Amino acid sequence: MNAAPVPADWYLLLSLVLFAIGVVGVLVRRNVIIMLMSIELILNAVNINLMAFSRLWADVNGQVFAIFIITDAAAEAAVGLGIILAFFRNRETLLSDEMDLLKW
Amino acid sequence: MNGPLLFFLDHIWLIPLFPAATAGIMLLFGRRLQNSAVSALCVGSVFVSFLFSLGAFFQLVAMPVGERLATKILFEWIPAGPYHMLDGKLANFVADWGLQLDPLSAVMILVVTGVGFLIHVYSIGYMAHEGGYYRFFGYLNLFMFSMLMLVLANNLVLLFVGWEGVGTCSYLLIGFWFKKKSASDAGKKAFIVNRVGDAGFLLGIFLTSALLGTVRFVDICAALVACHFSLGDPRITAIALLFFVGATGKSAQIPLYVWLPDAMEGPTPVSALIHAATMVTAGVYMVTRANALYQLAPSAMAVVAVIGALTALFAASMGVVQNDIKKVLAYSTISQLGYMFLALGVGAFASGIFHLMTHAFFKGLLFLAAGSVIHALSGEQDMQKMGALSAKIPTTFRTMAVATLAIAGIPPLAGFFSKDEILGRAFQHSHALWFIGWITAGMTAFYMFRLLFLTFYGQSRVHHEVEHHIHESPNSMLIPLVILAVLSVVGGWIGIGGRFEHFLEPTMRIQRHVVAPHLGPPGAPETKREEIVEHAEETTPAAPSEELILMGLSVGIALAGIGLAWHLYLKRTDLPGQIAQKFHGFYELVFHKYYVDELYDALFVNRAKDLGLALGSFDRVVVDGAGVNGAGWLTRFVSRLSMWWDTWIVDGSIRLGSFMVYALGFVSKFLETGYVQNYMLLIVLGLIGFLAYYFHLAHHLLH
Amino acid sequence: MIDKFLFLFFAVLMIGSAIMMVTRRNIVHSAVYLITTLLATAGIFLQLKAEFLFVVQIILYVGGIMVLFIFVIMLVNLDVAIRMVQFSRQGFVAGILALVLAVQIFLALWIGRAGLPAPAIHAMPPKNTEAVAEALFQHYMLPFEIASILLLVAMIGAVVMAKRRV
Amino acid sequence: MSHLIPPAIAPFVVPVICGIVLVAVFPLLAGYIVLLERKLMADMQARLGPMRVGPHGLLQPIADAFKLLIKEDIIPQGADKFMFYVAPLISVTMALVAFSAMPFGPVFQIADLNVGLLFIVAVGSLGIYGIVLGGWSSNSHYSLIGALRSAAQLVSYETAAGLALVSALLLAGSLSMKDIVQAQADQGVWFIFVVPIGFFIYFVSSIAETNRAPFDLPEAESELVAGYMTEYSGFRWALYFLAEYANMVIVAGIATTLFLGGWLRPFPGNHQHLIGTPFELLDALPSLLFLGVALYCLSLVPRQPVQVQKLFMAGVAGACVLLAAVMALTLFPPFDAAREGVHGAFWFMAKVGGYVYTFLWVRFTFPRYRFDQLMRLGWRFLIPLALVNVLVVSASIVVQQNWEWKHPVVSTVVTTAIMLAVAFWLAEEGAKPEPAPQPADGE
Repeated sequence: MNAAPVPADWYLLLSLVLFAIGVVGVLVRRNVIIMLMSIELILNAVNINLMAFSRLWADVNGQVFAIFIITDAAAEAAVGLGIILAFFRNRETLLSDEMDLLKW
Repeated sequence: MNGPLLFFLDHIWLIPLFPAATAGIMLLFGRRLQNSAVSALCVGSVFVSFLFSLGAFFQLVAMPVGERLATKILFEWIPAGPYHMLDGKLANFVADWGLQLDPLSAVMILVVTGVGFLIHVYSIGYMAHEGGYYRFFGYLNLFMFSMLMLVLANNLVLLFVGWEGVGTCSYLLIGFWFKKKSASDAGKKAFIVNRVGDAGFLLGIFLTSALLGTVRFVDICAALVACHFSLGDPRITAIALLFFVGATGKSAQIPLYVWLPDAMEGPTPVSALIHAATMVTAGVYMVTRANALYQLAPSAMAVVAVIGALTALFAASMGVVQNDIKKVLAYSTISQLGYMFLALGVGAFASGIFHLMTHAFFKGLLFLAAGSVIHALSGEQDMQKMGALSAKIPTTFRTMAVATLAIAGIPPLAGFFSKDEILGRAFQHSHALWFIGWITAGMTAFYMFRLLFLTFYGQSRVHHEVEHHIHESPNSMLIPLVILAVLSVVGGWIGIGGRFEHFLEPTMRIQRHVVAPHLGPPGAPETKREEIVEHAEETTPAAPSEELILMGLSVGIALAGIGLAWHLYLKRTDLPGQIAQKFHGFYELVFHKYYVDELYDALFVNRAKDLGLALGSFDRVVVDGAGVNGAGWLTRFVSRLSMWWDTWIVDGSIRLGSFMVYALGFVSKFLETGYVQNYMLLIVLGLIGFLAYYFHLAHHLLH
Repeated sequence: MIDKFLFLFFAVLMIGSAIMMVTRRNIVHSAVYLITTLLATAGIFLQLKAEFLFVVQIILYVGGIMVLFIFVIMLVNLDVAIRMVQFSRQGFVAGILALVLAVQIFLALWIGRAGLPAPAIHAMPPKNTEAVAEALFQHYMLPFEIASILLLVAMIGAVVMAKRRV
Repeated sequence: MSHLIPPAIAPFVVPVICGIVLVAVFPLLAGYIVLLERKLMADMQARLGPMRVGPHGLLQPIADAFKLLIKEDIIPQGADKFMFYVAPLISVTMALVAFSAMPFGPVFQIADLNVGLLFIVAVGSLGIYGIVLGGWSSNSHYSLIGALRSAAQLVSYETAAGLALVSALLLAGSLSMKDIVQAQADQGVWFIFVVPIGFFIYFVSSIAETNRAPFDLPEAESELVAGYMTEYSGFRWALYFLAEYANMVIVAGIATTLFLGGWLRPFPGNHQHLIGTPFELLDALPSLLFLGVALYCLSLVPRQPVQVQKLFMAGVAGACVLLAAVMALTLFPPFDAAREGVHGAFWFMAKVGGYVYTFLWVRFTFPRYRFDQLMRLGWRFLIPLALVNVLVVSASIVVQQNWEWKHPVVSTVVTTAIMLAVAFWLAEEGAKPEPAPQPADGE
């Protein structure tokens, strides 16, 4: 059923859109957890690219890298959520612009 | 020679290893071990290495006389690379961690491990109630290790390692009861005095490697053979003398003997093992080991002989008046060592070693017995407070009597043979030396029997509370006494007919070839020269009549000394006091050991202190006063000057700079919001900029 | 044809739920939309004949990471957060900039479009899982180990940070 | 009969049929599992259990379903409506989707993915969202706590279960359910006999994963009224129930496929002739079984009070006879083309039934755990044990493959012994009181 395969740039466009949405989410939302989720979105965009090309050249390396990226996402999520928990416990807030201990 | 049958010879390196291992265990975590475990481990290890030594000895004996030399080089230790010798030739200095077993070291390891083992057994009983049991045995095994390294080393550097090791152990063990001021002082004294000797020894080693380009004994002999030194070559003499300085330090010869009497502060087994049987004889061993050099330096040998003889007499005279039982034994040790050096000096190396061995037996026995006496009297050392113990502690008494007879040189006990041999050789060399030795023999007999009588005969002068719990020592202390007693009876017999000498022959034979060329006329054919050598080597055998006369004389004077002691200390016990009154000055002089310690204090110690004080005052006055304070004043002045400059010019400019920075920061801080998202925004901005630049590039590339 | 259809289905689902996720007030809702997005991504992977990655995506992302998220969301009470303003002050600028970035990347794609290879002529090796395993455990052994170390470190860090101060 | 089907849709026939059958029949099946559970509980507690609706309460499930359908569907105040609606659907959907890779016999399988096992595990793990979201959305503390508990519980025990599965996968060398069963057929041994410890681990953690007693903390009526289902009523509640039983069947199916040899008959020999090795007689077992049931039902017929029930009982007997006939016929030509499928399905179902039966049995037997005990059991005992198990098994495999160690029995015994030692040691360790609460503990 490989008769009319999907053109490559569709995938690229898809991942671009996803990436853009992720960036918007990271930049715009105040809620830290949602920022983290948007970062996950960005990572997924990357994954889609990798997978698309791995399919294009029938080469599994892309998938391997996708696996690494997922691992990375897992680590990032764990640590980030840990930080968020600790922070929430101390400051009773989740809003990024109330995290201003570094502020002048 | 590495046949499968020569297991022990291939594994001589194990002999020092066992004590080393147990020492490590003890010193690392002996604290946690039971006393039983400690004694089992330590004594066991020493026993095992004794067995190995026996095995090695017999395998060595089994080999043909010519090649009785087993060398085991474990690894190259200091490959120092090539350097120029005195004569400008290139030499390659190599000190390897190598062991060598020849008849000489075979005898030594037998003595060390054997006597050492017995004394270990003895210490089990003796130290049973002491604190720091594991510490004591740890040091003891460390000492065994070092001593074995010393006697097994195949080069001077490794020998020096053992040399320093035994020094350290003796320091540690003398100061074993380090809470006692006198003990720790004695330890320090021993250590420092030894330093003097060791300095000489070290210089000797340097000179050797500079002159002969090697430190291996075998190669030294080879080198001596190779480059024909004339007999009495000053450089060789220098080396020999330097070595002998080291020997005087370690073996307590004039002028460095002062530490040995104080060393009696240590536990008695230590005195027996280190300061009687083994360590102090290291000097003798070393000189014998280096006899190739000495035979090329007759003057050095003369020095050795004279020093030895004087020491013998001198120490003996001091021993006569001591009241502390161990002190007496200590001085007697010194004088016996003097004997050995006398032997070495007159070229009777074998006899020296022989006496070393027998002396190890009976002197070790004496110390152990004395220890047993002290043990019985619960720590009393003063002979004035003893007496009439022969019934109370019979075994101790018998064994000690045997030892005393042996050291007094009564045939057929061990002492007789060795001492007589030495005297005989001395007589052939020079009558004066013989006379000194002879007198000394008498004095030896006298003070030893004085000790015996004061301790065991007469009426008891023991304190009352001590009186009623005098007790014979436990078996673990008595059995070694008995064994040693047997040894000091039969130990001398192996010397009959010069068998012992022949056994040591190879060690001495090496330098036949060394000495040979200078004895024979240069052009003489080999065979002829050999026989000349034989001739030279052959100590012109004294007529049997003369030998008999000498024997008679020495036995006679010994008996005389015994008789005198009997007369003075059993018959007319008032006499000694009167004599002391009559020759009061002389008595005082001798009793205070000729004020040598005071002399040294006055000469060296106080001078050193004065020097220190002088330097201190110089420091205070010149350096602090003129230098530091003056500089301080100057600095203060200059600083006052520079302060103005600082406040106005430097600080001014800095304030200006900081103000500018502040101004800039005030502007730029609005960029640094501390909000994560603003930073992310900036990142995105940067990304955009980068992409824009990339498009710019792409545009260029397209056109 | 069916490929294209599947792709479009998943793509639309993905983008739609992604937008929803970014715009929801309620964190739980956006979490759920994110889950949908991830599932759609998994679908795309499947459509790309990468079964293994498909499953890994579901197990790890949806079954693991997102559970973690939801867990944390439920630990921190959120009814306060819902009432607040959801978008930061820089929102407008940020949106514009993100748009610019997107456009730039799109331009880059547009320029490089010619260089893209023809849509998949090569057939994927049939045994996808085995192939991935080969690559992962032979060629990428060291990165794999390093990733495991990373995970360990992250785990410890998370535990330490999330632990209540006692 | 295959020539009737046009080749274009040929590959889709069996999957579609299976799918329809599953979705249609499974709720009924679940209902009957409930009935079985109640009957068993009654039996073990010396009661009769449901007897009224139908003979021996055989129609009880249908009555229950009807009741639940017509019950009012309450939505608590302040609940998140959307989530509240969706959550049960998520649960039950994921549960049913997971069936799509489950091989009921060599033929009846919707899709044989080459990552089938992973797929099932993954989709099964999605069911948790139904629980968590449902518990959260119903805006009640009981529900929320129950949801968090079950989330923590599932996350913890999935690890152990997955590792336990790995130990069997190492032996099978494939992720496709069919290949796994095939591997057991080729090696001629069910993997439970090779990695019993792995089976044990999977058994325990599968109980925990399906929130069954003694690990039913999320719905512990003594602490939280009914856990995440507290606020649910009527049909949504039924959906949760359905999901739970579906999950039971799924884990049973996984266990059957991986450890109990899937659809393989005990002593799977060659099926060419009926009377070969004596074990071939086992082929006759199914039909005899059904006949026995039929006879029992017939013997019960006269004792039924009402005419209808008599008829119904007779009908049941007839159905059993029919089944027996099918089973028997498929042994002989010309129908033995279908033997593989039918008998495979029978054996698979039989094993699943046995597994589920053990579940119920355990539920009636053991008291409920405390939550920290549960967590400790998971993290301190099962996961380490499973890790060591994987190591040991793979080591033994390596030994057998690389050093031609040709004694599988010996190596099995050795590995099992080692694992038992480890297990006891771990149990000792776990018995010690623990210092701090688990980080995964959500309360």
